[in-house]
Amino acid sequence: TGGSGGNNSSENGSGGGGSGSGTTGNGSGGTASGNASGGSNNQQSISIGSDIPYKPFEYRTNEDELVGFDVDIAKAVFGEQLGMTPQFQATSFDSIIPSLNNNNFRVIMSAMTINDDRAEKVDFSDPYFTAYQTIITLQNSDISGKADLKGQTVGVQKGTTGADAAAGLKEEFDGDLSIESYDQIPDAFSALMNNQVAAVINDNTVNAGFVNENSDAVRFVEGDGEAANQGKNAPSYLTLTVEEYGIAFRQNDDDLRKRVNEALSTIRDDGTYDEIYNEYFDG
Amino acid sequence: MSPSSTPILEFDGVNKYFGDAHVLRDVDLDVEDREVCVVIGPSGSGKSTLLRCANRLEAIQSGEIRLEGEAISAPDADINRLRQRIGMVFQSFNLFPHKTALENVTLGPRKVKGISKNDARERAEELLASVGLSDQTDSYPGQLSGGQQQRVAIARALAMEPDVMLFDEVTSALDPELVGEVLDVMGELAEEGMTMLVVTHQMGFAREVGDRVVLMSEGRIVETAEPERFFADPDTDRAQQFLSKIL
Amino acid sequence: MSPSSTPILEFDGVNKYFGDAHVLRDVDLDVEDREVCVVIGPSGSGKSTLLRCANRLEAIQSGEIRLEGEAISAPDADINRLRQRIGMVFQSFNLFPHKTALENVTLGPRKVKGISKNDARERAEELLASVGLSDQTDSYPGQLSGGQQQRVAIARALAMEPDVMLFDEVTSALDPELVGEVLDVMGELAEEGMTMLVVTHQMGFAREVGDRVVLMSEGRIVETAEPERFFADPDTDRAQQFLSKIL
Amino acid sequence: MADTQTNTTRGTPENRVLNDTTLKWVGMAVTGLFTLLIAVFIGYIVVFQVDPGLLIEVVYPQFTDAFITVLKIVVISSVLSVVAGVFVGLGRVSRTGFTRNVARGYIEFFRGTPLLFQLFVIYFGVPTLWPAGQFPFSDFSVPAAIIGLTLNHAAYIGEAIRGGIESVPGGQMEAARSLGLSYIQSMREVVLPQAWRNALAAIGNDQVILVKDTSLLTVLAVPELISAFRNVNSNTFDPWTPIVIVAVAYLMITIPLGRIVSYLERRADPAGGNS
Amino acid sequence: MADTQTNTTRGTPENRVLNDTTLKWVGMAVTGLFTLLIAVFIGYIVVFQVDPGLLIEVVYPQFTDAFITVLKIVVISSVLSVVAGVFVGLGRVSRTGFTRNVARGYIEFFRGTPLLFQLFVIYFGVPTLWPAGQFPFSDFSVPAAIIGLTLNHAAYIGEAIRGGIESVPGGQMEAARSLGLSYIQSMREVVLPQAWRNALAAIGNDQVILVKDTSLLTVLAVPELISAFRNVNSNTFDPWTPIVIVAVAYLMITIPLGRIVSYLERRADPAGGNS
Ligand SMILES: Nc1ncnc2c1ncn2[C@@H]1O[C@H](COP(=O)(O)OP(=O)(O)OP(=O)(O)O)[C@@H](O)[C@H]1O
Ligand SMILES: Nc1ncnc2c1ncn2[C@@H]1O[C@H](COP(=O)(O)OP(=O)(O)OP(=O)(O)O)[C@@H](O)[C@H]1O
Ligand SMILES: NC(=O)CC[C@H](N)C(=O)O
Ligand SMILES: [Mg+2]
Ligand SMILES: [Mg+2]
Repeated sequence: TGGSGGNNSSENGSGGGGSGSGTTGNGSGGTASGNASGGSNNQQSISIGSDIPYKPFEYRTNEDELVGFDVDIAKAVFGEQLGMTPQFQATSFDSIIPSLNNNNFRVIMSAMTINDDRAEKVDFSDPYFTAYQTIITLQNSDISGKADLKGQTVGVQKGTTGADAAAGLKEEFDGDLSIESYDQIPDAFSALMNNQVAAVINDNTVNAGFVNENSDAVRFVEGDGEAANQGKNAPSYLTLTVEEYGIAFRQNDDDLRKRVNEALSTIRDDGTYDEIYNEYFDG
Repeated sequence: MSPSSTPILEFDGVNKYFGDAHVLRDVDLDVEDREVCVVIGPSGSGKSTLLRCANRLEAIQSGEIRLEGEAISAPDADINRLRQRIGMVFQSFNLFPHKTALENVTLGPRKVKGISKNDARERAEELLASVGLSDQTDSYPGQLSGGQQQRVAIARALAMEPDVMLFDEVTSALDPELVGEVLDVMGELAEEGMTMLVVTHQMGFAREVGDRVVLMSEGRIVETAEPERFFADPDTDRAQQFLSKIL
Repeated sequence: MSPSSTPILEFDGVNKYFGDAHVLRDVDLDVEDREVCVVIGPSGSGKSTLLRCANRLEAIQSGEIRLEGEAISAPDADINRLRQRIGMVFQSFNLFPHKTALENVTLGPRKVKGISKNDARERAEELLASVGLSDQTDSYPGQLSGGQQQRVAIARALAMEPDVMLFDEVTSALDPELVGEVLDVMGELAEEGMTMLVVTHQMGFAREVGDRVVLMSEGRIVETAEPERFFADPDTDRAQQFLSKIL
Repeated sequence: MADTQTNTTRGTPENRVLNDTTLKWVGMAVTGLFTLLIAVFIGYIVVFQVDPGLLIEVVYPQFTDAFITVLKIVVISSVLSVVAGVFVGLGRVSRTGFTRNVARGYIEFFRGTPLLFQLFVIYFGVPTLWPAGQFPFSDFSVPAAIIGLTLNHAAYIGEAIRGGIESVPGGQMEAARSLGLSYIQSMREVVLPQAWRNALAAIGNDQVILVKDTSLLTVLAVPELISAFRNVNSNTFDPWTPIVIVAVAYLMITIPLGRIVSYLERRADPAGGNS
Repeated sequence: MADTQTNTTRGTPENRVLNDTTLKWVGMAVTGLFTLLIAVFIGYIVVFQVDPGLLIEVVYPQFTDAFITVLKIVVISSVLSVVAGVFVGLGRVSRTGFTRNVARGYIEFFRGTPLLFQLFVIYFGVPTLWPAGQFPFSDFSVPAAIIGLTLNHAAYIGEAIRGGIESVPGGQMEAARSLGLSYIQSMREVVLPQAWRNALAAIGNDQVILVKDTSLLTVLAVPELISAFRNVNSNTFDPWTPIVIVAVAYLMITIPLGRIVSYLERRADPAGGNS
């Protein structure tokens, strides 16, 4: 999958050059497709903070190529629509908001959930993805529902909504839950495989990718949950929360945010979004 | 005080190399019981090496060294047992700085011979008294003068009740006014009949206390004689030359 | 060789303390032009301190030290300029180990006087030749014997063309056979008319080269006399006592 | 050095721009300015950036617990690393070439790669040698931390011990052997007590580093001080309050330890032989 | 020590369980076993765990780039920290008590808190002192890394320089001053060249640590070797292949550097004065 993703995005990536004059981002995919590398010189680049790796949203292939859903969306939104060169910058998730406000990058695209706490510090774009907090565990574990987690150790990534969900569960269990917070989500997955934690709480699509690759060893905890409660078309696995991802901006960056929102709706309308979505989630 | 006829320590065709350097060349030497054998010679002639081989601080490449007939130089010799019977005193004292004079003296008897703490202490106090240090038993080496340190070192070696004592220029590191006190102790020891192999530059000591003088040069024993004879009228040119330089 | 009447270096009621220790007590001493003044005295009597104060390596607490009338001890004295005029030679040579003999000698002239590299080198070669080291100009101190090092140190001090030279037991760290070569150089220097303040234990030098002998004891000058007189028939008990010990 | 000045004759040297007095003033000015800046900076941080309410909220229990965790790990790793380090050091001076080389290889590996790397190997690498979910220790982060710190610092302490042993004059071993003491007795009674004393300052220095190395355990999800800092920072977006706490917590351990080390360094002058 | 054995008379000492010969055998056995285990472990890892295909895939460009990044950061920080360290060291031996204390405070802070902490302060703390989005450096992670490494290692190098200066005999300064050289001239011409030589081994040791300290930059998401390891591990959950690469990459720098340091240590015997 990595190879095709990479090809696809590198073709599109520099395409915005044709419409570079229009900072108002009305350039469509059509005008972009032609010129391969020439346009990038006079393009304004935009640095995007992201917690890498977070497969399949942003990760590096073994050939050191950055790919993923967010990466392609960024190319479509910032590259094709706004005529900028997106430049991803790795950062740790627990410090991603301070880093944005520190001017380490212009925006955050990191499968980042929109929530109230964060909205106090940053402004979000319109939602571009729906996700759920989910639980994965080892195939042979006894955990078959939320209640079975009581008294167990769960792994999460520092500073994520998964960590918040775990903290919520801990409260629900009157403190009878241990939480191990790892720097990056793969560390938490390793901890699960290595018998350090009984379960990992994390975003559904990311968990799903891990479960698919290791289906002999790990599985989702099944059941109805928040998604079913809200009457969404709920997946088969247990959902602890329903969340929406957004692109985060500094609070004084409204102009850019508005343009990004327009671009987001453009790519939804012209099918680019679905193309990218299918590449990563319907394979 | 003349030597009896039983050799206690025998060097028999001993050769020692340091790498390519041939440091002892076919050395033959018998030290008899109760004999005081004084080794002299220029710097680098191999005197220290001779003593160190006798204690197997250095290995030899050919020949044999025997203590009362038992080969010290054999690869399977019980060297720790043999070493108990050979006391050694060094130029630089080598007292154990973290132990008091008394502890320096009792360490060997307690650890090697398994003598009880009290017995070892009693014996050590006697020995320290005999070298004139009954007041200093609890002093650390750092609190003692060089002469006192060297006397503790002698007591330490004697505490193992050795059959032979080896002395390697034991007064060379001392201030001139401290040399006498150490030589006196060695003289008394000789009088009591201890067998001694002594490397020294103190010709007075060699003449007065020695039963025999051995001159080494370039790894060989070039002359062996009674002190009277040696200092008055040496046989070899080498000896004459050596004496003319140092006297 | 008798002292003229212009004092070059004057100590005037000098007192020096190290913490509570009163090391120089009301020292008065005039060193005349071309005079060789020899300071002797037991260990700890303050001889080195006297010399070090003259060069302001130590500060004094009261009194005054003057070089040709200019107060060295004044807080605002241009000490780097005054020091150029006072050469000092130390017991432990203190040559700069990372510089050759020549570089040791040229450093001061080049850095302090701003003399060109070539001029400094020429002068240094002359000086090194005059102390008998024309062959060693490019040797590092580590490659020289103690006596050679000390002679380089003298040349180094002379290269600043000082008015007075201070010597602090400059032969004490030397092997006996090397003492002579350094004393010879100092003797020649005296003959050429250099004003010298010399701390030494070499009574022979004091007697032959000195114009005046100063005996210090416990921080005081207890006797000043011509060498003849001093050694033959000292005035004070202290001097008699000192001489009886060392001669 | 400074050869630019040496080929010129012109001008008295006093004309040089940087003489002692100006140097002194420049030095004072630089130092003063530096100190002023630091003082203003610290004052600003403490007055404007540190939030006393938050400070009180997080000091107990969060940072207190983290501090206790650090202390526990330090004490255990410290003891284990000193014990292991003695063996590494003895191996390093062994009379058997093979043992010497093995000890040397050990030291080169553990001093040649970062502790962070070693921690990753132990915590994320070793358990993968078991099939998924089969690794027998289910709470491995603190044990892995202790193993990593111990193995790493044993290498440094081994070198310190070797240095200590080599600084004991050879005559000590010879004197002991010539009394008839065996090698092991001579080591134990004569050489090691002196070596130990000589090595103490170096060991103490290493232990200060060990304290600071606990900061790396944040990557193993050990709830130590840095983890606490990150946690507070990501919740409140206020870095300075937890920064001040972390700095104080570390300095509370390292400064006294450092004082002990300087004392040991001064005491370890080779002349003084009284214990 | 070992007082259990000392109060008893009974039994000849030869009966002791641990005599030299058994020690030798025990030592050999332990070392042998240890080596065997390590050999088997490494063999197992290399044969069964390392995936040659993956190895080739990630060595170039990913790890090569990371290695080059590490080298660049090391070279820059190394130069800067040595320069800054000389000033810290000079401050530490200054004749002005105030300057000495400031230098000392600097050293105590930077040696008393973890580098990881310092990196957090610089990277996350300092930019918050500007209003949101106003911080002037927009790609601050590598500059922050270099600043952190420099400030930290300047403290260690300062101490090394101080040690070097203090090991130059006082007579050297006195001899230079008594020629009329100023303090600054004496320092530059006489004391520092010798101090430098004495300090070189300690500085070299510190630079080896600097190399390893780049591993911490993974927390600033600098794409160095540990970040590359984490990245590959996250794709493949195969830690051992990247572990081997990381170990080799570090040892390739640290072992040669270590050899140079040992050489400098041997050369720095106080007797030899020829440069
Ligand atoms: N450990 C060693 N390694 C190499 N050569 C050595 C060693 N010990 C001694 N030698 C050499 O062996 C020769 C004899 O040395 P030894 O110390 O026995 O002489 P010595 O007669 O005791 O001299 P001195 O009167 O100076 O003590 C010398 O040439 C010396 O350099
Ligand atoms: N830096 C110092 N600090 C404290 N006391 C000192 C210092 N230097 C010298 N002293 C003390 O000052 C006194 C005089 O010392 P000084 O070195 O001048 O004596 P000296 O006559 O040169 O002796 P010697 O013949 O041993 O060289 C001594 O008691 C000495 O201990
Ligand atoms: N990159 C991530 O780890 C994001 C996790 C989660 N969606 C959050 O926003 O907290
Ligand atoms: Mg000898
Ligand atoms: Mg003196």
